[in-house]
Amino acid sequence: MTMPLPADRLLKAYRVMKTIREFEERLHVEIATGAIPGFTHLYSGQEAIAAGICMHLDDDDYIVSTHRGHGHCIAKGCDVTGMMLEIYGRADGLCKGKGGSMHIADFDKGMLGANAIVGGGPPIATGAAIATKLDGKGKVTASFGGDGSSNQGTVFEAMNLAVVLQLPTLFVFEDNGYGEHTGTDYAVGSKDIAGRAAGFGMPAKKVDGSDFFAVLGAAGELIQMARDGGGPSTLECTTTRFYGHFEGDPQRYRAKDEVANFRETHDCLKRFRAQVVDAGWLEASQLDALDAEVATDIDTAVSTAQAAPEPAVSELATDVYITY
Amino acid sequence: MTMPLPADRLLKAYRVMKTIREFEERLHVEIATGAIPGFTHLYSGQEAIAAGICMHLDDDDYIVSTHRGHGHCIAKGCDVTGMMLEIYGRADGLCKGKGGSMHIADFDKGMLGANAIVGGGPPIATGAAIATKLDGKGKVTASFGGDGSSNQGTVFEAMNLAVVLQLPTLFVFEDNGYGEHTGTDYAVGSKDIAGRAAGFGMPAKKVDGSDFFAVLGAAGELIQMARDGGGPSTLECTTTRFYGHFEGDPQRYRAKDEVANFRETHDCLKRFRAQVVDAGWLEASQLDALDAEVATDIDTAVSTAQAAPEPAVSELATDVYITY
Amino acid sequence: MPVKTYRDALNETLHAEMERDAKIIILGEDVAGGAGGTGVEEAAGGIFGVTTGLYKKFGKDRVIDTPISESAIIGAAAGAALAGYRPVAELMFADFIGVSMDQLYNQIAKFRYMFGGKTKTPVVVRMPTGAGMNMGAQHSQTIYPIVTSVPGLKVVIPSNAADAKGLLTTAIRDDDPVVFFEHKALYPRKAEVPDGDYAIPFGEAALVREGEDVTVVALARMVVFAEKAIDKLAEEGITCDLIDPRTTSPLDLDTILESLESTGRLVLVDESTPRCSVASDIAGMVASEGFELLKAPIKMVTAPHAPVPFARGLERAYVPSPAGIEAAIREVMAS
Amino acid sequence: MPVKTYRDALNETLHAEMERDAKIIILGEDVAGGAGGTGVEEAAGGIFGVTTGLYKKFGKDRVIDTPISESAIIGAAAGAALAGYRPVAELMFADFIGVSMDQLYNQIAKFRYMFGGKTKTPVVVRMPTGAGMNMGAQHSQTIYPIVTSVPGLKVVIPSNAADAKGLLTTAIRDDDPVVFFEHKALYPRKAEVPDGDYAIPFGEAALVREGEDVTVVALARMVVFAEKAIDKLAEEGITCDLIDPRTTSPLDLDTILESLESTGRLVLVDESTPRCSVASDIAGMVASEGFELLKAPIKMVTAPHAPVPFARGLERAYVPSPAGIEAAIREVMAS
Ligand SMILES: Cc1ncc(C[n+]2csc(CCOP(=O)(O)OP(=O)(O)O)c2C)c(N)n1
Ligand SMILES: Cc1ncc(C[n+]2csc(CCOP(=O)(O)OP(=O)(O)O)c2C)c(N)n1
Ligand SMILES: [Mg+2]
Ligand SMILES: [Mg+2]
Repeated sequence: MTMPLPADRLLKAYRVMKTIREFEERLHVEIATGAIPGFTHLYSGQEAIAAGICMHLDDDDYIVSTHRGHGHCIAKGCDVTGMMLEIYGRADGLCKGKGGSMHIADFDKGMLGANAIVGGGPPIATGAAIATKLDGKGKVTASFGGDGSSNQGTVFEAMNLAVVLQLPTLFVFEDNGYGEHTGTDYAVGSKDIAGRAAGFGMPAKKVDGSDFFAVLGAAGELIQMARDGGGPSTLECTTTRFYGHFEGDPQRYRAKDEVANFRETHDCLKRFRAQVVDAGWLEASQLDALDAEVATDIDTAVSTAQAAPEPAVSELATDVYITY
Repeated sequence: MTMPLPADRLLKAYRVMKTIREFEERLHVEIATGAIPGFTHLYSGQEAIAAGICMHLDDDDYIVSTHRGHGHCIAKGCDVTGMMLEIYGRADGLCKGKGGSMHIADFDKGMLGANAIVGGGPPIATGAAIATKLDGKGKVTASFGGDGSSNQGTVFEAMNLAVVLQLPTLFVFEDNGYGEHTGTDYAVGSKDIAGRAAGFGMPAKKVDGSDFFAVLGAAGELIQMARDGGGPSTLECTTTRFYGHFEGDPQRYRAKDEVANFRETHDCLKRFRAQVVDAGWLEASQLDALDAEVATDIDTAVSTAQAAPEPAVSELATDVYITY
Repeated sequence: MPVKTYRDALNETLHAEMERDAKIIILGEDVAGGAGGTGVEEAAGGIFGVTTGLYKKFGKDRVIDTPISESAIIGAAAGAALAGYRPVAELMFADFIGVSMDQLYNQIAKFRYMFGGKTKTPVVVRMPTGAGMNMGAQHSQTIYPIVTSVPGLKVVIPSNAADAKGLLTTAIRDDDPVVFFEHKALYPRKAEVPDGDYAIPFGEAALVREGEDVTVVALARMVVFAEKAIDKLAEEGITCDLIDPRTTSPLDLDTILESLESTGRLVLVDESTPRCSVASDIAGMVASEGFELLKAPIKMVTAPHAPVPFARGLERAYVPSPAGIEAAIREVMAS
Repeated sequence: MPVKTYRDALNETLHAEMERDAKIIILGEDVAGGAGGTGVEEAAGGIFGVTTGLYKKFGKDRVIDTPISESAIIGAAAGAALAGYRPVAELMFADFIGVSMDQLYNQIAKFRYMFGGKTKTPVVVRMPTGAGMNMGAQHSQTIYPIVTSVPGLKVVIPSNAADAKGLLTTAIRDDDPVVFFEHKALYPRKAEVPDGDYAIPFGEAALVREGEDVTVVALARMVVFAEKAIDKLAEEGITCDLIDPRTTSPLDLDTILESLESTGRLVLVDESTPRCSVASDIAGMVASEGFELLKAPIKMVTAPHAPVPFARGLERAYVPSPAGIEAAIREVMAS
């Protein structure tokens, strides 16, 4: 197999995935201390999906995300310290501490917002795609959602509208096996999310979401099609989450060893490392070096966030409107 | 071809279709006089669909209907005088004059209501189906909707839920070519409504809605499947409406001769008459006799409605609650 | 000044603003006349004709017919706004917020705040509202209290053609999300409409009548009914201030309080149902911020706590009437 | 009397009522613990545990896990009710009315009226509500004013475990649709709960404290905060009536007016945002029906006109506090 990406891009991809992993693993620890407000949904285990798709996007392309949005933010280029500050509810967070984990947005990076409403994002994605289609610069919008979101009516409406208007949109469904506690096979009548796309008139692909290169390849074709005016498409990525639905979830609905096994068999980072090293595309040492850098980045983010001040109470009713 | 129904049932079917036709043609005339409040959506042209499906249902089976619901009501057994009274906004109407054309219901007949919200009915149909499934008597619920409704998120949610819970529900889509002014082929991304069912995991059939026997046959199989515990299904019926979206609609979005042609080529009543007479299943004279009876029924309904009193103003705030 | 209908005033405003700003796009059901038919192009301009001519002038990229998918319509407006456009979306009837409410109240309304002020959301959602045409319980509602309760939204309810133009102009140019209610019964009503660029600031009530005895506050079609009642009472020498807030969010409470300084008596007329209504909202604020000004109990004239009935006589009885307003004014005068 | 948490009181009520009436069914997301997983059956009883044990006792036909499809959930409840059942549906968070609003306000609320009184609609929709857990702008809202404004719906907001049992019992047995709000911050709070059959009629407020000087009206969690403020002031000899309406529709205005007859001073505490809120709703009714009783301006203590912020300090400042209520009481005493 020839190198799917030049070395620097491979390193970039690894860095993104590793950063997401470290970010989430560290949150898992910090949340347990009670230092972080609210409830948080971790992306560990799904890194290859955000990374494989966002490798094809630049700052002028858009994404909309979900309650489990940290990975999408990082892959789209959000600053991890700004994110961490937001998750801690700090004044200098990406959203000034008013949004939190489920509402991180960064418009300079084309990140139009995580969303705490399941199915809230896809309609918004169609609007961003209407905008970029009018702009005519070949920009696309990727709409991230979970298996559970594939049962929300708003999502179907968005998929149909995207086809009707031939919008440059990629509807991504990350099937991690559960919507909260409920199994995908129970909640998705057809047991096949990608299969729904045909009913709206768009092509779809289904890939193993723990295989970065599989995601990269499928996303690349579909995104290029959108850029070329070929309209919307759907990408289903099977995956798993290494933690509970939210931090604190006892996960009694999951078999004891389910996660342990997945960490063995479906860890996208292990898999990527093996692939690139075995193929001789990168040296293990290069990856080790990145691991160290990423660890420092996350340390910095956390220590910065811990030390940072909360927003002033005077901010309580600001930014509700521009003028009122 | 052997007789698909005994003669009395054939006569019943004709009577239903003819009653719907006469009811609507007469409304078309009366509405022009300004005697009828609000705006009314006529079912003329689609009669074979309501009739072909409801021939399989009895009073303990349920239907939910739409803004274009007169045909469904009549096919399900609602009294035409009670309906006419309601459409005129009279005190003795099926809903005491409080509902009107878009909100006719008759619970004794298993008619759970027309609905002025596109996509409002299908979720309600799933609930009725949950109930009959729990009752365990093999009763089914038919959910009527139009091509336009097939783009409403609530409808997809209902279809998926029906599959997840294996509910005895038939989702009927009457594709009359338009959702208000907008063409089906424009608004339905896949240009194929029946094709959507697969994405939710249910079987579907597509028939010519102007052919009573085609509808009867397809509906019969799908309804029997539901009665037998085989779960939900979708039936798409292609059809046309002989009048505007609502009475008063100038229909500039339709080619001049479109309706004239359809009245020639797709009139389910002409077609039924030819089929049953040519096959020797019924005598033309039997149908003529029914035509006369139906005409009288509609005359009675209209004259009764015209003479009837409006609800008393004292009824304004009654029946909001049972106790308050 | 030229005399125009409320409908035409809205239509000419959409034309003028779209001319001025290429970032403005229109989307909704049948707004381009219904795509995909066998008949003429742009067969209509929305079912009430407010978007007439836009499709022919600005084309299908800027005037977008949508499927019957209200969540997608409002959501698309939200996303287009985040991506730099100025969408003007149409809900065919205000009653349909039920199938699009999340995008309105959880998304559009909250973006700016949730995202720490890092974005603007210049969305206008137009929605015909109100009873009076026997359209029944699901096509006749005045749900502006629900929208007024939502922080982040601005809410506009014009009562005449001139305000329709002036307020829609402001709504389209505003960088915050605006829910713009158009009363169905007002579409054919005519009034003098200023030519050229005409923008009315939000949060500035109109003093429609001036008087001494009672302060009457009314919105949309109720302004027309209140005028009737007030003009009739004027013949008997009972005179009223008639205040049309025009926007309920922001609300111009000051003008109401100023009027109360001279009258001390307040009648609130609101076509919506009584509970948690704009009438009770204003009454509550006055009872808290203008209590000393009140000489008599506040009187609210609203629809009953019931859905909108279909039958002609019932619907007529449902909607507040000039006679009901007159009686209310006499009552506060007497107390 | 046994002491139980608000959560347990609700849970035992669901158990008891389902035992009593086989027509009662439960539906919602994860209410049966999450179907289709690889782990244990009934892993949980909804994410707040309120439906715990129901699935094991009553089985999957009566305790139904649904996909994430709120319109279908509420619509299914509506249809099941029309077909003779008594569904108790759960919205995981009240904020999600946005994706199910039509079934609630255009369908369930209007069936009986639209259909001329020919049906009943015995649906209960339970929905956790309120701020206090830093869940952010889309998971912390108190949207009961929106629902209270809808004719045809009954609205219940219990403030303690005993009322939670008594009011849920009534809600389930009521033949009209009931929206039942459960304040998330109250789930773990304990109180004495009567054993056995215990039903509290709707429209009867509870007099939580008795006093002379000020009438304080509060709902849900605000009752707890108001008690704190009132008990503190009592040490200074300032005493208040504390009224918990418990249901906002129907609303027991009489008890409030009676209290005002002795106090003449009114403080309304409402966690929701101020515009078209239950606070302004009650204030408006009092200003119109109890005006003569008032000796001072009505004071409303509500959240600001803003979405719910995430950061701890901001959210704390957002929600009305005992200190804020105390200050309000002092203010109406002074004026
Ligand atoms: C409209 C709506 N319904 C329910 C919820 C509660 N909720 C939050 S995440 C979630 C599960 C989503 O499942 P999925 O789409 O598979 O995403 P995942 O959590 O697996 O990443 C649910 C039910 C919500 N936030 N919004
Ligand atoms: C939620 C909602 N959106 C829009 C409308 C306005 N409307 C009423 S009927 C209709 C067209 C429905 O088309 P279709 O489903 O094909 O039914 P048909 O009228 O053709 O019978 C529209 C857009 C509505 N009543 N409800
Ligand atoms: Mg999932
Ligand atoms: Mg149609």
